[in-house]
Formats: sequence, C-alpha cells, structure tokens
Amino acid sequence: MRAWITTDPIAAQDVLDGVGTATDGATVVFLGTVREENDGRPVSGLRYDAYVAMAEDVLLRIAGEAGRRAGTDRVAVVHRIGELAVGDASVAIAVSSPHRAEAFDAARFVIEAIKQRLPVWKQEYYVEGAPRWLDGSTPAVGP
Amino acid sequence: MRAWITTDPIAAQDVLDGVGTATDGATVVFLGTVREENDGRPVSGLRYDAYVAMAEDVLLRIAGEAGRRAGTDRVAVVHRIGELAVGDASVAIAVSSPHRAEAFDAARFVIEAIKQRLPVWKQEYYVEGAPRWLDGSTPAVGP
Amino acid sequence: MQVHLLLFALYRDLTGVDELNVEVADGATAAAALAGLRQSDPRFAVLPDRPVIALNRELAQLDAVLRDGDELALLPPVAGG
Amino acid sequence: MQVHLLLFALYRDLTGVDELNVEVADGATAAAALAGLRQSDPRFAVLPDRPVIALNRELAQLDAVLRDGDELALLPPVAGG
Repeated sequence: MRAWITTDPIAAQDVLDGVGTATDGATVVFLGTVREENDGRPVSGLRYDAYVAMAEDVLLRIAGEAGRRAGTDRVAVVHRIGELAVGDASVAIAVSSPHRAEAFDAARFVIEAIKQRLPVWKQEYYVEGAPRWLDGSTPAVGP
Repeated sequence: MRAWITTDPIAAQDVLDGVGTATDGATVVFLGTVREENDGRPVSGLRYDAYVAMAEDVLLRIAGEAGRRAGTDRVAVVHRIGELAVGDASVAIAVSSPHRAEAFDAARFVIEAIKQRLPVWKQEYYVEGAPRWLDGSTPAVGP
Repeated sequence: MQVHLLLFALYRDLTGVDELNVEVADGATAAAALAGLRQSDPRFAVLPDRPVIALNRELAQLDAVLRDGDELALLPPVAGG
Repeated sequence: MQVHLLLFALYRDLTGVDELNVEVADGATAAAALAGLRQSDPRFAVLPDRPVIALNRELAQLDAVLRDGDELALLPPVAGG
C-alpha cells in the first residue's frame, strides 16, 4: 500500500512500480488529467491546494479500504498538488489483484473516495476571467 | 484507435502512447498478467496461439465498439502471443475519455470482449505435468 | 475448386495439421466440406462435428457456401486475455 | 489555552488568513471557539456558520471539545481528483 501527495509531475509508472506480483492476473491504472475546458469554458490550468498532512493520512486510509474490498494490498495512489497545466495528471492510481473484477472495482473506489473526502481543493484558471474554486463535496463526519 | 498483436514484451506505456488528449479528463489502463498458479496448480508459463490476421481485425473492431460506447476514439489495445513467463503482460488496454465512468466502462468492455471473441488460445504449462489448452468461450456468430 | 483450411491450438494438436488445401465440390457448404474431410482423412475424425468456423477471417455459419480460394478456419473455443 | 487554526482554499481567500493561534476558554467546543472568533475578528464573519472541521487531522463534529495545542482546520467542500 503506497499513498502520497506531491508537487512533482506524476505518471502511470509511478504507481505501477507499487503493484503487481506473481499472484496477480490483473492490474488497473487510473489517471485523472487536466482538461482544456470545463462546462464549455476554456481552461488554462489548475491549482490544487491541500491539507497535506491530513490528505496523506486520508489517501492511505482510502487505499487500505480499497485493498480490503478487493482482497489485495497492491494499491498505490498519488495526488499531485500545486500548479498544473492542461494535460497534466493530477491523480494516478494502480491496483493489482488476482482477478480483474476486483482490480477495476478497487481503482474506481479510490477515485470516487478521493472526490468525496480527500482534503484537497481545485481552483480553475480560465483563458478569460477570474479563477474559481470548484464546487466540492462535503465529507461525512464519522460518529 | 490502435489495435495490434505482437510477440514482443508489452507494457502500459505501449498503449498509453495511443491515448490522452486535452479533451480527456480520465485514462484507464488494464494489464492482464500471467499468474504463478491457476486453480491451485503452479504454473511455469503460458503459450498463446492466434489466428493473427483475423485477431487483428477483431481487436480493432472491439476497440471501435468500446470507443463508440464511451464516445471516444482514444482506445489502444495490444495482445501478446507466443511464449510468456509468469509476471509477463499478455494484454494491455488503454482508454481515455472526457469523463471517468466511460473510460472505466470501455476498458472493461475491451477485456471482456477479448475473452469472448478474440481468436486467441492459451496453453498453460505447469511446474509438474503436461501442458493444457485452457477452456474457452464460443464466440457468437452474427446473423 | 479448392479452399485453404487453417487449424489452431487444440485442433492443430489433435489433428497434427496446421493448414491444408482441400478440394471441395462446387457449391459445397462448409459443413459438407468438413464432413467429406472427416470421412476421407482419419486425422480429422477427432474434431467436433460442428466446430466454430471463420470464412475469410469472419465468423460464419456452417451452412455458408464456399467459393474457390476461400480461407476456412476451424476455431476451438477462444481463450485470449 | 490555545489552538492552532488552519484555513484552506476558498476559506483562506475569503479571510486572508492561512493559520492563526487562537486563545480559547478551557473546555470550549469547536463551535464555541469559532463563534467567538467570528465575533472578535471581522475577517471570519464571512465564513459559513457551521463549516466542516478537522481536529488534529481527523474530521470532527462541531461539538467536539478542544484541548490545548489542538490543530483545528476549517475545510471547504473538498474537490480532489
């Protein structure tokens, strides 16, 4: 299980290095990348802010939950923060497991959980007009 | 859309090179790899046979169908044939699209379709005992 | 007329044949050609009666009519991935 | 006693504050500390009444009781990925 936050560029290989054993028949990788437009508005870039110390804890917890669901400890996830350009990857996830259904499910679980509860915030910069913090999700507080 | 059969080793980067544009927010990669055991029997390697000319046509058709489902033409898929060792990738798939649900669905569609109808056959070699052609799927013939 | 027969994987192992030019009657179906082959050549007797076939690289029905020069492939259940 | 307040993203932009040591009464809840802050410092008046908070890097309820040295973070709705 590997989970980290970085300001450096990220790529699929960074998370692939963390997964895949001789017991695994399936590896799924997800990359989230910055799009050139959002809701029809041309985007020039993104800036991610994060509560880094908490985000690393939460990311590792999400990876652990995904692994338990899929019966694997081969989960790696990285979230990039800071300034990103169009085309840059903001998140990379890799999961490997004996069978493919579990690997797909776990990778999907990680990206959905990141969007729901990772303490990271996204500010969009536009070709024209002022930047804007994007609407987000309110994470559920435990009992 | 890229689809090919090869006897060379394959890696995620081979299919990632075929996808990802500035309109895409999501890329999903699937790698199928040779496991060290199957149904509890230690496996020493695999040999894939293929009807290569037809398999390349079918693979391209599968990629096209996946792309139409997901609204993307950024689909790349390669199937390796010949002799493979434990840990080697036999298939690599990449799909990118504006949104993640479509990218996940299309990547999953490609691997399921490969198993159902790609004219490729898998012979398993065991640490002990004779090799065996694995049970397969009977592809549905069109009308 | 002649068709070009291709065998793969298990079918190749069972028959010891990977490809073969086969003489067939004008207007013969794939089923008829395979039945004739099974009768005239004992190596093919071990194959299933109604295998999946591809005609010129497309899956086809066994009642498809053959043409001179066709490529007729016998496909065991597939197992890629 | 003192708690260490952290603000992020929109809340940081709205207040112009990224971190601040805040004096709070012994036994105060997070809600009470924030209400006091909103009253005493006009920069915090723009924040929502009941923001999501994290106490020492864990999500917490607003009625959580603060302890000396706690790290209290105000979290706008999150938008990672």
